[in-house]
Amino acid sequence: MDTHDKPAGERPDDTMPNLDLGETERLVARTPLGEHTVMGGECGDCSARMAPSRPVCPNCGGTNIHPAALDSLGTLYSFSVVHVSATREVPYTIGYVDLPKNVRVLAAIDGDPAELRCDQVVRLVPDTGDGWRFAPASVEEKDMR
Amino acid sequence: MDTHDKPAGERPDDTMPNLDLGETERLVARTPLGEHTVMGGECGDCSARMAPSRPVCPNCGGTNIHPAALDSLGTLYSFSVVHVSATREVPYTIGYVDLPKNVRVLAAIDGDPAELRCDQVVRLVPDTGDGWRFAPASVEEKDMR
Amino acid sequence: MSAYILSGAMIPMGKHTNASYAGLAVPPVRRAIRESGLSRADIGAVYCGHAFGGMLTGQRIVKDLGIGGVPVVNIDNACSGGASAVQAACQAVEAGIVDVALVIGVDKLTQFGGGTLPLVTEDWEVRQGMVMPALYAMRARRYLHERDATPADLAAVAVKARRHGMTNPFAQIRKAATVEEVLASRVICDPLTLFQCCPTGDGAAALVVVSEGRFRRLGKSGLRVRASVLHSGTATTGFRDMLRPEITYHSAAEAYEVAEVDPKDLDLVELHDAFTIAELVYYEALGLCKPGHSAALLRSGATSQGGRTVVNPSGGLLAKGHPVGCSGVAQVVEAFWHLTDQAGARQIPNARLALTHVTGGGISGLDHGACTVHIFERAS
Amino acid sequence: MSAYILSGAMIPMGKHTNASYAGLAVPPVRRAIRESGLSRADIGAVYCGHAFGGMLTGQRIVKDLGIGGVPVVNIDNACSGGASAVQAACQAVEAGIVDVALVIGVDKLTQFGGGTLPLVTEDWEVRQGMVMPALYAMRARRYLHERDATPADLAAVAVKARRHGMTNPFAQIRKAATVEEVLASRVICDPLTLFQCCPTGDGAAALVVVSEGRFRRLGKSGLRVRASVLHSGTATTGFRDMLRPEITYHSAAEAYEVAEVDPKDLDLVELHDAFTIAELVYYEALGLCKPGHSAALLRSGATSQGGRTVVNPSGGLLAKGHPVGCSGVAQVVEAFWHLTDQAGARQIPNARLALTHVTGGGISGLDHGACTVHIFERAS
Ligand SMILES: [Zn+2]
Ligand SMILES: [Zn+2]
Repeated sequence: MDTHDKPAGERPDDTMPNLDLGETERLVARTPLGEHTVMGGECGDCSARMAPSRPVCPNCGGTNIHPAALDSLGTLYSFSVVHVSATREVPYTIGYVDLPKNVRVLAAIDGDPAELRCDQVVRLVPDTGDGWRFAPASVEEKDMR
Repeated sequence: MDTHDKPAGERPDDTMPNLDLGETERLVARTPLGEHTVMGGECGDCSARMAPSRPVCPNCGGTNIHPAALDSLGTLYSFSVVHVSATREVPYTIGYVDLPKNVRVLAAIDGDPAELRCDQVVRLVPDTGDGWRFAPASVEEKDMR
Repeated sequence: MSAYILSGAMIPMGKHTNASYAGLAVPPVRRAIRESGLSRADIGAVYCGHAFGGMLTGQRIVKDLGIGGVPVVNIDNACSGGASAVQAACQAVEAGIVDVALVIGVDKLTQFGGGTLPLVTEDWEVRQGMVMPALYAMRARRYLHERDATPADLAAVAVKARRHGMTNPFAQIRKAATVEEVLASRVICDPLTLFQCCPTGDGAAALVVVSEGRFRRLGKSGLRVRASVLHSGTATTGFRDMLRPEITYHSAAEAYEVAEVDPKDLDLVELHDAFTIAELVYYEALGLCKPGHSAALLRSGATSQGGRTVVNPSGGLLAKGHPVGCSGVAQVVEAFWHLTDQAGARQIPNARLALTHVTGGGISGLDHGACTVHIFERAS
Repeated sequence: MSAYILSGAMIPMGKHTNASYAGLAVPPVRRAIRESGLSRADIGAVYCGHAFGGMLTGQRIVKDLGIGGVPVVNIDNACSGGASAVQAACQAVEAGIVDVALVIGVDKLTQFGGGTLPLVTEDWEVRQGMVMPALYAMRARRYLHERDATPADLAAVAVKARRHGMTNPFAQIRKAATVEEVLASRVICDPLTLFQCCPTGDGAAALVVVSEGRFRRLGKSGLRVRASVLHSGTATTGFRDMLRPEITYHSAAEAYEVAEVDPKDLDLVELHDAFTIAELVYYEALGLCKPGHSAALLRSGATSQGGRTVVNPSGGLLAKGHPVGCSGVAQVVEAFWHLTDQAGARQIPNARLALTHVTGGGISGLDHGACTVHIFERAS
């Protein structure tokens, strides 16, 4: 019997919780050329991109989201060196990185904070742990953009 | 200048917080005859009694509350042996004890739980730590009531 | 003008350790919106009940669905959090403040890793060792002392709950037990045993509440909200009759008056059976029987599936589960399914009137901190 | 029919380690009721805003005053918790659901023993290291990047806040500082320094809100609620202009429209200056100046005591303090004192119109989780 033949009060399969904690998400992917890229999601219905991926598209409300390798080069929108934290060692630097096709990610930012600037080009650092790390891109990389 | 001549926006003294945590309250008193009694409060306006004492009378809303030595003999309204706790060693027994003049206190109850009964007479155990302890009263004490 | 329940959904209650609050609540919210026939853009306000979700629980849920820009109010009222959110939504809809409201009830108790729920250590009785099962255990002890009842009567509540839960695929516990098994399970707070206490789990439920005008235009079936009552407890420093919880008496009396409904006319009741003793005491407080007759009412079968007024057809908090802030909303979803003939194997035939009741929170000097009673009628 | 603020009170903000939530809130609740001329028995409902009070915060407070049996709703909306409680009370009074409502805002941050506030670890950005000062620090960095402004402009916000706070005996910080001292204080989140961040403390505030009919019969002076707006943020997975917080733009625009008030007509504003940068950004979002002109507005003195629209005469969150759930209610109390000529040395002469604004909660994808804007008018 198809589950949809059952009345609502007997269809738990329709509303199983999204198991969005626990497993470490796969945050970095490799392109066929071996380049590391941010791993996120893309909505099959409205083409909205997001990182990390999620079960429902905040743009259109759909669930037709597939994994998508995004980009490794982005722009540093803003950043701060954090000197107080109840949970981790300080100082550390975080910033918002804008990737092409309208994706913003919060990431750890490597490099001398005194040398960082808003709007500079940053590149994904491959060996991420449980988050993303970006660092200022080289001159050639900036030209690529 | 009397503080009440000041406008409301300059009178913080009127609304200082009640410092009701921190200090261990004095929970047991001694009568002139050397007997231990429950220490509580009595409202000077409506005569309501309470244990422990508190800054405002829940009966009439007044603040005219003075310390009052209540009683040492009471009736065990109900009780339970607690076998699960995230914070203390189990098992332990707690119960509601009704004191004369309409005061109910939650207290640790000593003695073999199998021998405890609702409505039995219980007596304050003098050596309390940070709460009250009661135990079944002797036959003579029951007669006194 | 009444408010109407247009749709409802919940997740199966249980230990969903790897789901966040949004992970728990997003699926039933999506389904409730889908089944309402409305869209995300129609939602005018969100009321989210919870006890342990932390900051901005409702926003964390609805932003994942792209719902934003509208008022989102997070309400915590201990076990009544979810039902208080229902009440706030009904009030806003009845007053014409909002036309379509989304209600969420959610909690994740597995975050605490077992044991009794964390109570507020500022409370004097909590510092003296009070835990929720002990409060109910003292009620149970007094009940056995005053009434013509035995521990087997208490256990019979759990037996019924589990029997009902067996037919509910959303229930956390779907395994039957005998009176003997209930009494033989390990002691939690004497005289209450493990099977007499609701299990620890996670849950989420959602409702779409709409105005009468909207309901009429849509022409769907649903529930008319006949009464939606919330009260807090009244404090005393003295004697309190634990078998007459004034907060539930007070709330129920007001609900029956507002709804102009007699308890006799109820087809089903989802009441707050967090512990077995609670169901018996609340039979009396809700007027399902006269004071003193609760054990007899249970024994008569009138509150079991097939009886005159089925109490907790879902399995109740004892079998369906009790993720604190979720429960008040999940009760309404269960009522919704029965009153719209969607309850399947456990359907109460021709159910027309339902009452839901949830109360809770251990604070010294009070029966409970909050109590909520709703009465619903089948509408189309 | 409008709602009216009949009375208000608060405790001096600070570190009150030995006070419970009830210990903090009972004194201002008593005073607000006393000054309203009404009695405990007149209170028809209680709305308690908080962020970290735990279960049944409102009940734990009012039961100590013997208030019970009425609906008590506990609302948490991060920094907007208190203001959300004000909004719920105003709605209920305006809709005729209740005639007299008590509003409480309370929080005790000293319970955490210092450091940044605990955020919800389910949130992706929090797991990546986000803390509230870092969010504002990124705003500040972007502000310095895009605008014709320097760190000294940021510091000038703190200088003004402290100067205002010196005249407010309810303020946690009553000590002046120069721009140099602000910039020399230790770095919290670069470019924000300690003096640019609100202090950690405890607080409580209370209001009595009544219907127009009740207000007229009593014949006292008070505040007419011209607008009471609550919104949640709208999520995006992409670009967001951190200098144009859509949630505050949206809420303010609606408040001005509802109140039919022009920002130019405001005599005072209590806005959410949890960090210096916030005040500058919110000048623009609240329409006190055109986008891009906030630093110039501050430099002009128009928002300082004696200026055209005094912003944060209380000292604001930076000097008065910011016990999260308390702040939205304490802002209204400050407005109440000015609009009823009870503000003493810091009185804004002939103040007639006031706006209060509070927003907050760090969730990825949102400006903030909740934002509340109120507009009040002197009434008698
Ligand atoms: Zn989409
Ligand atoms: Zn009194």
